[in-house]
Amino acid sequence: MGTRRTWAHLKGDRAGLVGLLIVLFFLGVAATVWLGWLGQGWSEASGGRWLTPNADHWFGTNLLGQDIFARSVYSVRTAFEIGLVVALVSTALGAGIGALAGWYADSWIDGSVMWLKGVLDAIPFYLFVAAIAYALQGQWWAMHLAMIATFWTTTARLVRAEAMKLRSHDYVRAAQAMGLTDMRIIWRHVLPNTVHILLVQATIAFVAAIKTEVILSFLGIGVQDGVSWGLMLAESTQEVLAGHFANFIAASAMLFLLVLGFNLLSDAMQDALDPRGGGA
Amino acid sequence: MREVMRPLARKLFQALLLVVGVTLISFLLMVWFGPDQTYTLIGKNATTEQIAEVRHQLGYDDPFLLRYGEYLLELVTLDLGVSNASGESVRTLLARTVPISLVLMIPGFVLGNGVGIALGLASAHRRGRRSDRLITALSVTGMSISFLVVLIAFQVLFSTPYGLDLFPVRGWRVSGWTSYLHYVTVPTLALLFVTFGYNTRFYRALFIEEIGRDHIRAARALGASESVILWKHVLKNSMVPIITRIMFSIPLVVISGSLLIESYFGIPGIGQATFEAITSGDQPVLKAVVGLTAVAFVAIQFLTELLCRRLDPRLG
Amino acid sequence: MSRRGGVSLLWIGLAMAAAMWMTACSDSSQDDPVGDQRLVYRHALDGAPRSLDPAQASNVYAKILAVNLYDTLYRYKYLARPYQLTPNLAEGMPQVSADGLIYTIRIKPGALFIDDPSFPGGKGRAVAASDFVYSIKRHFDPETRAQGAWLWQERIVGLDQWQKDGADYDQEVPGLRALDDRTLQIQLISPFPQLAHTLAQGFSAVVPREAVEHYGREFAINPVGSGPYRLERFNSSGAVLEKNERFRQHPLSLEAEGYDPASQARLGLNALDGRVPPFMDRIEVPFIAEDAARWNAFIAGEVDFIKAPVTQFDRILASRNPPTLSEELSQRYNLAANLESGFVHTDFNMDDPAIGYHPDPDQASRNKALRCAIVNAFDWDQRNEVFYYGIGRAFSGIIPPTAPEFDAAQSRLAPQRDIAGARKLLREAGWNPRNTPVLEYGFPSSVTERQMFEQFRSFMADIGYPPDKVRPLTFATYGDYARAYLNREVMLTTTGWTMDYPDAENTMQLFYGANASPGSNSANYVNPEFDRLYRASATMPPSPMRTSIYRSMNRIVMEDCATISGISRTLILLWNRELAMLPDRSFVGGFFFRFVAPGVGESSLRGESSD
Amino acid sequence: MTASALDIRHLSVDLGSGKERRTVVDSVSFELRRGEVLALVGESGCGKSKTAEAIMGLLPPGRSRVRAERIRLGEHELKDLPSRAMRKFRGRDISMVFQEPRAALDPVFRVGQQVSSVFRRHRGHSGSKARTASAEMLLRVGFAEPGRVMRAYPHELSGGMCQRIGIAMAMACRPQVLIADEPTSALDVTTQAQVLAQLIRSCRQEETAVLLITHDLGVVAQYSQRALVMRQGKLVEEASVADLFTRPHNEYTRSLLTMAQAGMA
Repeated sequence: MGTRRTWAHLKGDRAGLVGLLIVLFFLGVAATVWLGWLGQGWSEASGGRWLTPNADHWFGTNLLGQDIFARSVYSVRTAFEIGLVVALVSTALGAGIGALAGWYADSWIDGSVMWLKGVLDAIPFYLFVAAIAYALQGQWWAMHLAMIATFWTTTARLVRAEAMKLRSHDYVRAAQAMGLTDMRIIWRHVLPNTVHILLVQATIAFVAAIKTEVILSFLGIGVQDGVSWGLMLAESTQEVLAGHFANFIAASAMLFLLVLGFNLLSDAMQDALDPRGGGA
Repeated sequence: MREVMRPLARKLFQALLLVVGVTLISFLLMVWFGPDQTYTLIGKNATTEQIAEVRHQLGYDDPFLLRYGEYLLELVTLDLGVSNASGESVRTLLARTVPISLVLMIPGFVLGNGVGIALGLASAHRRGRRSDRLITALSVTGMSISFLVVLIAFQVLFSTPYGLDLFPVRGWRVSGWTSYLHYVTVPTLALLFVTFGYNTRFYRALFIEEIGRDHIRAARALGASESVILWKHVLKNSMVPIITRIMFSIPLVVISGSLLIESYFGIPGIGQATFEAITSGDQPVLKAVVGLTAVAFVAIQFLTELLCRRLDPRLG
Repeated sequence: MSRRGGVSLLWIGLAMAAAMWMTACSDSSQDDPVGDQRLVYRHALDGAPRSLDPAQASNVYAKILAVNLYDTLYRYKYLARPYQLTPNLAEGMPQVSADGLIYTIRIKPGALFIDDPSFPGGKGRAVAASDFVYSIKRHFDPETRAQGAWLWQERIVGLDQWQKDGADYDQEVPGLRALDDRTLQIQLISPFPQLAHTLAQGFSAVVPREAVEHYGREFAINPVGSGPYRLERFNSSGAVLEKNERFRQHPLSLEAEGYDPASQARLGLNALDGRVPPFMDRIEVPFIAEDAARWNAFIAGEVDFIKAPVTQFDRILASRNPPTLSEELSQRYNLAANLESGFVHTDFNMDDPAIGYHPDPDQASRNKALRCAIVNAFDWDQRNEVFYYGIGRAFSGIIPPTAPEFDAAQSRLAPQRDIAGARKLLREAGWNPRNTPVLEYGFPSSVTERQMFEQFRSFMADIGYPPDKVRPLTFATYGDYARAYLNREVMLTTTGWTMDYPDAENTMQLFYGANASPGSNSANYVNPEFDRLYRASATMPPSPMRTSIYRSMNRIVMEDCATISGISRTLILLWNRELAMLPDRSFVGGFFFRFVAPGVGESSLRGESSD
Repeated sequence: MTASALDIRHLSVDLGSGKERRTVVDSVSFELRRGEVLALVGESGCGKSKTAEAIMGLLPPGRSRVRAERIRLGEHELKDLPSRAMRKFRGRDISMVFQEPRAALDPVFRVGQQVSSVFRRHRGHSGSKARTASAEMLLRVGFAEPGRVMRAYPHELSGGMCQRIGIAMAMACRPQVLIADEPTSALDVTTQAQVLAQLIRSCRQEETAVLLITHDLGVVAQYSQRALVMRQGKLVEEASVADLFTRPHNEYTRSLLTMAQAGMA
């Protein structure tokens, strides 16, 4: 399965393409926020409170008179920052630990990794995340760390299985015979062969991260400074009951679109990268 | 005899290690570095001595090993102490809240898995056809909606004048079947909505794998009807992963799932109690919840294995 | 068609289940079987007490339950405004010695604790003066984790020493003695004119030693009192109280309660005169923290009383000043708009050299200019408008409008925002966007607190303070927030203060140097002149002279710009018109359920089968 | 009454959908006479098995398409038959034996339950009657102690035993046609012959026509009267076994024969 075949497969997958377009669109939006073109006035109280959508405030304003459009757009950046950091770090961590555990399967390394994974899986997720957030009082990265600490296990499990398979492959044995160190073999021969797992896992972690952010921000232990869809939704929980829906609709619609895009992309990638070359 | 005992002993030892790990990590995070309740328990104009006194009473100034040891001892003896916040004994608290969480979560959990299995079967069975594509599209959509969004939307939709206004906005004043259904419906629907995507997808993949097996083709070749194939052969062969999934989600659903639902709908179950324990730093409650969850998790792992052995003759 | 059979069956099953579900739900609301002839009053609280032990009755919810389950020696008159003390369990007002140091109080005969297994034979015994002594001592016993000790700390002869000696209840405290079963004597170290007020607090409620020792820490959920009600059920979602049939018979005298026919006739209290409270058989107190849920429960008739949520003011109020009830709602409900006895203010941590005191006098004065600029930049109108529907009462200073010593002339009704003045202050002190310090604004994580912070940041932006220099410092729990500011780690601390008694001494002590953190002076404000005046006024009984001292102290704090203050919220209370009552929970003394009575058309208060 | 048990005309099978659709069986026609053993030969992937599955109606409807002018089983036209009706024929009038004997049995049911289910389904037998019939059937495929086999789970039995059970199930209703798809290639060599002999013997007894799919020309020579040769979805040769080995028409058949001889040598 070469890159070309994968790409051809992806091109044939209409849902996957839609997903890719959505993700790219949001990435573009995030870039405009990073570049300072959009969403910069997210914290200014520039209008009256709870204005309905109008020419100045496309999505209306919130209680403080802040522009909901600017806030929801700025939140794209927040979502990408959280998603990217968590997806990259947790996938990398999972890949490294998983490869080591798989390579040294049945050794003490493997044993302790599996133990740690078992332990982390046995603690209720939100409790664990909340606990980390509390233990690291007020640090903006507490939430990221909490997610990374739980998300790596799935990747590690998959990579471990793959590494165990690869260990017995001839070319890996050949590399061993040539006297390459274990670390070098893992780096050169094992990890590159798990890319199909890592790519899919990274998209899954990305989605999980931005969905978790929403819940954590609602619980008050998520984003601390700035604005995010989770904070907007948290604001909206009281507003909707008084009939103000702008915050809720803006945040939930954008959140839904981005997550949907990533889910579609992730599915398509899973199909396209499946080494068994299977179809849907 | 020894042949049987050795894997069992090994399993027990692993379970023990797991319990030690879970309790250690949760202790470290939630108790050692956890929230400090001293400052909500002191009165106005407290002096440093009074603060130190409260800290001392709460046991915050004891050394790590002592506190961890006490924690383990509490779990072993099930002497869980009293809530720092209310003075209620933790056992009473658990006895009061856990049943509520159970009756709150069970309908959604059962329906969620039931619907997931049914849709998964339907989808796997009609794989590649329009209804399969529809179900798959719906489950991806379902998976893309945040739980919080569903909670807010369903509350507006079912319980406010902006929607159907049929059910209570929140609370739990249950005194019989009618009031039970009255309060449990919206949380159940929300839970169902949030989980059906994940469940359907999981079960669909599982059933597709099972349907592709030779013995299914053989059964068909011998004239077995589709319902026999699906309900008898496919389902029975899928029992091990189904049971594993269901069993493993029980402790997490009861705690994590209800944490959000209960705190959102204001239902006095274990989830809300835990949430309150987190936000007020009520360590005896937190310790009990986490410790018991870990123990339950390990016990369930054990039970699942036994159950699977019964269900699949190849494992027995 | 093709392969289907198996799956369709399941759909039929699901459809049937759904149908049954719907039928079961259609007869939704009326199924709580309270269908007897008993009078039930349902009082929604917007928060839950943490404990029902009076010694831990630190929040308003706990106090409300404490004063209904237990007895206090004094209470405030039901109807008199401003507040006036009146005897409750005490027979009369205390007899005070000429030097103001010895208080002698007789308690009424016939008060009984409710029946409880902790008493011999399960029968509740008579309340004695020694129970009161015990109840106050408990606050000084570390085992109790009491929160009211500060009321009497260093006030009562021998009490602090008793604590130091190990809190042995058998050891007598010279200043706190039961002379006989019905006589209590308190001896003070120095005059403390607010003492009688402290005896109206939930903290001072009388508890029996037997029950405390019997239940241990679970005494908190097993209250055994002599109040008009006893506890039937209590958990995190609510409490249910039942009438205490053995509560002492004492007819209600409207006149003695300060009835003002001119303004209070509409309440329908006339018929109650001379009748014996408590009037309701059962009190249900659901704790409903979420605004919308509380409001919906009220509109649906599930509760008789609520503190209305600000988010609903649009629908509730026909006018803002004075707040009146909309036409539609006035058919069914009564309204009281009460200014809270307390205020919300944001303190600068004067201990922080970046904003407060500084060894270098030049820097110190620049810091003061910065603080004053921030105070000037704060837009109270906006704050009031956005968060309090514009019906809160902003004032400048630390004497809130409900305090008897409030001076409307000194504290302009609403402190005026002065952007130009603020900018001028900054300019003259040499502050610019580059050299201004980063402001860390602390708050426990919640939506409203965050919105208040964001509003504060936008106020600061208006005087040119860079938004990235106004940062949130969030805390996951209130306890953690409290720990941080009590340890002087928070630059800007926003807190609300609810007055314990109607005397500005209670807010003055917030800025008394000796009360600096971890005391309640969270600004860590120390001003020798202020402290001198505080000490001088502390032992003075209310008088015009004391009032004028308070006002000078108020001015000193404002001139030092130690705090951004403040606003008193207007609480909109709504209740079922069929009830004859005057609710008031704006004051920490608590609200007495015993005076709630069925009005003229009392039908809905009974169970469904009223005939 | 026609002489043919199975009559296939222009049977084609397409797999996949859209651009990825490919034809794996291309206009195949043949006739299986009553009681005859007809071999279908070809290398793996040539479409043999797909032909069999198409006849049985086992191809998944969503991802495959079967076209034919005629698929007649005795007097019954099976072409375009709704699956419910098709099901009645399967296992009763036309049956199949598979390549992987153990995988073809459901691992979580006992053998007895699985064999009885065929009797229950097509004969309407009650529980005990179906069990008796199963025991008898198992006896006939060479199990001395059917009771013990019936209590066993498939994984407790050898591949050869599993295949005998497969034969017993397939033959339970004395079908007109049995399709045997490489019935012995997964077994070890010694068992192969026994199982195949058992299969042919059973079919002779019941006068069942066999479509024997195989790539083993030795098997073809030993058991079948006629043979079809298939390549890339097309039939390239149809001949009596004698003719096939002595006068192969098609180039491909010749190469198959040479390879087989080389292999045997």
